[in-house]
Amino acid sequence: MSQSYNRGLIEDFSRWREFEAGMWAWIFHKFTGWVLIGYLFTHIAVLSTAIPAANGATMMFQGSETDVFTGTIVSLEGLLLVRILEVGLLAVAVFHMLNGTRLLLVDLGIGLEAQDKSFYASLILTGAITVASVPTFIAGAF
Amino acid sequence: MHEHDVIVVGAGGAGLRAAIAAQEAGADVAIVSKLHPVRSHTGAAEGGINAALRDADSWEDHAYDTMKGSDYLGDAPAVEALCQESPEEVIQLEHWGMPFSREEDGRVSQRPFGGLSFPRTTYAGAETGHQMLHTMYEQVVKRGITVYDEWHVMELAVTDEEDPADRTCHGVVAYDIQSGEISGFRADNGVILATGGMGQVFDHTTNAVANTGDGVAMAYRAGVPMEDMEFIQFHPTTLPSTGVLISEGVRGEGGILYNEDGERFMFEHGYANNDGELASRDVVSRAELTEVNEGRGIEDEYVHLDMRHLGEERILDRLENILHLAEDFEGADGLTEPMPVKPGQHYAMGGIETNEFGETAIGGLYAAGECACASVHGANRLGGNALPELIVFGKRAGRHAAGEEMGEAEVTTGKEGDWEPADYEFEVEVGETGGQGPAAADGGAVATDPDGVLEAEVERAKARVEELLSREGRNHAEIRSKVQETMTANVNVFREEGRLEETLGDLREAREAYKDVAVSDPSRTFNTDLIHTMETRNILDIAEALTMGALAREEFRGAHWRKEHQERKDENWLKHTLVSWNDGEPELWYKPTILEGENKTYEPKNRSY
Amino acid sequence: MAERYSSFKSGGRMWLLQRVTAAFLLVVLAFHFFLLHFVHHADEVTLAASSARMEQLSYYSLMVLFLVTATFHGVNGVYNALINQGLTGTKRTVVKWTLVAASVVLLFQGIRTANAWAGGFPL
Amino acid sequence: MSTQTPTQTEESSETDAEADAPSKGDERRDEKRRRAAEERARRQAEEAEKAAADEETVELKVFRYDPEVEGKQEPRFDTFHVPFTKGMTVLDALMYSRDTYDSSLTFRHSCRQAVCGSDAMFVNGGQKLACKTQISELEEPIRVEPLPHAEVRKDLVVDMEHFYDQMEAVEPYFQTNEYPDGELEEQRQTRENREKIKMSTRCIWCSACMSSCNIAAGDNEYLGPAAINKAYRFAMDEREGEDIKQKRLEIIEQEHGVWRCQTQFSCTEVCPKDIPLTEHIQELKREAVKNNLKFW
Ligand SMILES: Cc1cc2nc3c(=O)[nH]c(=O)nc-3n(C[C@H](O)[C@H](O)[C@H](O)COP(=O)(O)OP(=O)(O)OC[C@H]3O[C@@H](n4cnc5c(N)ncnc54)[C@H](O)[C@@H]3O)c2cc1C
Ligand code: HEM
Ligand code: SF4
Ligand code: F3S
Ligand code: FES
Repeated sequence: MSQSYNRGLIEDFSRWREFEAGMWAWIFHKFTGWVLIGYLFTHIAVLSTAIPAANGATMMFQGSETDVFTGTIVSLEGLLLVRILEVGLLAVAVFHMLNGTRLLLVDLGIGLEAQDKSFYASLILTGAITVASVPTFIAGAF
Repeated sequence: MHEHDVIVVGAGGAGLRAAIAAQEAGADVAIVSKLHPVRSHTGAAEGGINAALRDADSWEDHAYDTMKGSDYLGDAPAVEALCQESPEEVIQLEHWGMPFSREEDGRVSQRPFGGLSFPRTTYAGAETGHQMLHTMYEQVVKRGITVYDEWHVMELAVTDEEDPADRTCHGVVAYDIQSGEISGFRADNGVILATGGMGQVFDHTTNAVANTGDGVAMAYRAGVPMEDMEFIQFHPTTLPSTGVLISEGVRGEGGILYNEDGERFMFEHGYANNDGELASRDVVSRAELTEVNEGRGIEDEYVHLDMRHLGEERILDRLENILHLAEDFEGADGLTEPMPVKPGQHYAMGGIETNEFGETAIGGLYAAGECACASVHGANRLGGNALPELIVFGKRAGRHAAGEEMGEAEVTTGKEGDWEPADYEFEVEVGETGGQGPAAADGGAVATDPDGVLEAEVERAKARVEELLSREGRNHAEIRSKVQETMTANVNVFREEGRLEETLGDLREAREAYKDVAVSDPSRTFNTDLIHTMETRNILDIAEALTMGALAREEFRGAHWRKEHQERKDENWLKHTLVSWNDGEPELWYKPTILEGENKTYEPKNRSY
Repeated sequence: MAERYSSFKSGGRMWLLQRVTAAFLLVVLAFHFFLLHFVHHADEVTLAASSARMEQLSYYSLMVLFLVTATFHGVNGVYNALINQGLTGTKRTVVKWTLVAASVVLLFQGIRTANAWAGGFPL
Repeated sequence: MSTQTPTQTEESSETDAEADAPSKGDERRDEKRRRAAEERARRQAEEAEKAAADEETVELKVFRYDPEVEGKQEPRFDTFHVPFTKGMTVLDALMYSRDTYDSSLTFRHSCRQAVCGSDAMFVNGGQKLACKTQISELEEPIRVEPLPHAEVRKDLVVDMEHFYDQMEAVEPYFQTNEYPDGELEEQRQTRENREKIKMSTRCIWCSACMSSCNIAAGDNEYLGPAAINKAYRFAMDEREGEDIKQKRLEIIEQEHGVWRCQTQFSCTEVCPKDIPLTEHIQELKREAVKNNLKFW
């Protein structure tokens, strides 16, 4: 949202207040997409511990010797912060999937008149699914 | 300085068509317009284009209808040219891709319109003008025709011989609205004026803010007579706050007009016992204003047009756009409340006197479209006859200006043939002596040298702008609104001698006031204050000529109603009113109407439908 | 008509691929989440269990395909977003190849991991 | 547009550049400018007072900028109090402000009925046609600004050249290789086909859509919704024939054509003519893909 020159008092930034559904959907989709690709890199990095593990590398975990892979994962999963981040990731993924579906339909020319409603539906469903999954995600963290 | 073979001033339907025609005839043509072409007011036309396209129809019938509609003030050669050529022009538009409404068999649709003996109004939904304007602009883009948009033409470069018939036009002087630059545009072959309507002479109009009659006023001051200026069409159903047109379709579907007391006045007060709301435009307009004048108007201003009884379904089906218009421009919901309407200025039948090729009395100067008067509309224009006029006469002017051989004209221009002077004495002094005006040939000290006239005009224009920008004085807006008010109050659908004289007095005052007009915005960038100030001068000159014609024409013909003279007087008045500027001393004169057509003579009949 | 063929500009091809991969990911990502968070809980993951799954050819290929599509979809998405913001010229070329390089690294590392689990390519 | 460099400084006023030593005319003009400014301030103060007393006024905050007039080079907002009348539109209020308080207030307008497309502006944070926007539907104070993502010329006037260039880049004119034989014969078109292109032909070139689209703001070369819609208008017109359609698809498929669109829908939301722009763009994308797949 660059500006050809500074309009002084006019802050383009404040425009978000006037955004309509379609624009929010676009922003959220972008944001969630970036989070997901970012996560994919981290995810593979963490999973890579399986390579040394398969070669027999071990670490000390909760007093016993475990392979590095299982140790890393389980210790990460033991952190509350990680669990919360995971819930966030789920929310992000679910929104991206639902809105992605909405976009695929839009690409097929289906339900364009209801594009704002389908965006709200994506939001609400994301919320619902996330909340419903919290017990599963948090289970065993404490 | 720019140079082209043909310069077209204005980019509405007439201007675009003229430019395309001139280019096809081999000329290097440029369009100079104060608005970007697609902003022109042709885009506002809704109804359609009359053309005898079908086997059961004929151009002769169209010509007959038009002559009758004109109340026998149209010139037959021009009317017949219109009706003969409009079919091919409409098909040409179709071939250029114009999205007309279609019949089941894929042919273009036509619909009935007031005063037509055959449904020959070809249309594209309720946006015919928009589609026509855009289709033609597309062709201009395709052909790569040069367009100088947002250049306001200030004046014409016309030589200053004593007799207007000896004068010649060599170009125009224009002001670049974006940058403030003043530049000359030399036209080697001809200048075509296509500047459109003059609705801004009135304060309540369906016309655009840009419709200030610039071309008419410029040509007038350069020596071309203005023809039949007193004939102004008022539309009975326009929204009070903006003048936006509510189509006749509402009354056609059964909409009813009520006054403040809830009376259906068209019947209850006996204005039109047979047709009621569906009587012709002038009758309904006069009825509405009588109601208001007699104290039965709502807020002393308007009447109600009610369509609620038609039912939501029918309204949504056929009149949906009316709902939007009333909602967007008046804040009224046509489904739950009646819509306020009042008469508004709609169309100027008169204008720059031309022959059927668009030539004016001055060599090298042409006019086409609403600014011109060929004359095809006479005392009253039929709905759907303006758009074909744009394309038929736009094309003719374009080709003629490009040098194509087109034969001898039958309509005369200037004081040729049987003209007669008027013997009307105005009580108020009209015009403006002393050469204060901006046009070349209005008594200013500009040469008769054809090569030097453009440069000299550019210098004069620069001096004038400089003066307007640097001196102090009044704002033009006061003057403009005074003119508009007095015109609307007194030269409206009702015209009485005393009040017309009064108007001339008001205009005299306005002229005096205009002498110390000044522009307070000092900027050279997009100075609309300056543009409007120059336009106001044009409005003044037009308003005056219009009022002069209205005073002198002591009869009731077509749109021109006089309290003291309640009938059409064919013995005296089968003639056109002309006003010549004469270097600041306007002169009124007449020339006969031409009723002899190609195969027959149109005998004046009673105009009843 | 060879020309027609080549007229499928990359813009259109990428656009289509972005949608096709999205449709594929929709299913596989749902499956992935379901399997690793609901059927098996994330904190119960062990090397052995993962290996057991990976040793099946069908699961292995699905996961590799998952990785490939996700990488393409994600990286192409990022690239598109940048172009939409007016990324042009050299900068654009640099970004493009950086992204390609990152993708290659990601794919390489991901497949290595899968192979480690499966103990080599599962045949 | 957005990626262009500021031209503000280059456009020094002609009058300033004319002579080094101030001429009489310049002095007079300066004097006049000063006095005009005073007068303006006085009138506005008066009006503000009146407004406080009278409830039936609306408050307008209007963006002001003029590259060559002292005091306006730095963008600012001016406040105008306009007596409210029923049915008043934003354009009416602007015209009133101009004619009553400050004749240098500049904006484009002409038809006053939403067909000329001159007066798209940014009203209370949305792209609107001023003449089609009822005051009564807006929250006060009403903020009126020039269209975002376009270069401001003066006050509410923006540079439209870029928009026109994009419109004209899609060969926006009818083309066909065959006409019917008879001289007065029109080309046939089915009602369905005319219905299909109907909405797309309503565009009035106001550029509201272009201004609202984030992609167009970021990518100056993006054709933008209006131009793509124009291409749609012709590509879908059955009178043009298959080979021309082919050519049209190639135009909209270019690098900065349809693929840039991210279905933000803002264009569709703001279009004063209710043209389903996103739908048209999406249809063209599918047409293009289908068309290309045919030859695989
Ligand atoms: C609401 C409405 C509905 C109508 N409906 C119909 C209908 O259904 N059927 C029908 O036949 N007729 C209809 N008419 C009448 C018809 O539309 C007009 O008469 C016609 O469009 C005028 O076209 P034009 O080309 O002469 O002028 P315009 O389209 O008005 O164009 C004038 C051009 O001149 C330019 N210009 C003006 N002054 C200057 C200057 N000083 N310097 C440079 N350029 C200048 C302007 O920029 C513009 O481009 C309607 C009119 C209105 C107002
Ligand atoms: C699960 C099902 C998924 C669906 C249905 C989906 C759908 C989409 C669609 C349709 C787009 C294109 C938006 C556009 O161009 O207008 C997109 C963009 C994107 N997706 Fe996905 N996606 C999914 C999964 C993923 C995953 C797993 C990732 C991460 C690796 C991802 C990362 C991205 C990114 C980065 C973008 C670009 C966002 C931007 O415009 O900035 N997506 N997605
Ligand atoms: S598509 Fe709509 S918003 Fe865009 S320019 Fe045309 S009319 Fe204006
Ligand atoms: S706002 Fe822009 S992104 Fe597409 S849907 Fe409209 S063009
Ligand atoms: S003034 Fe013409 S669109 Fe608003």
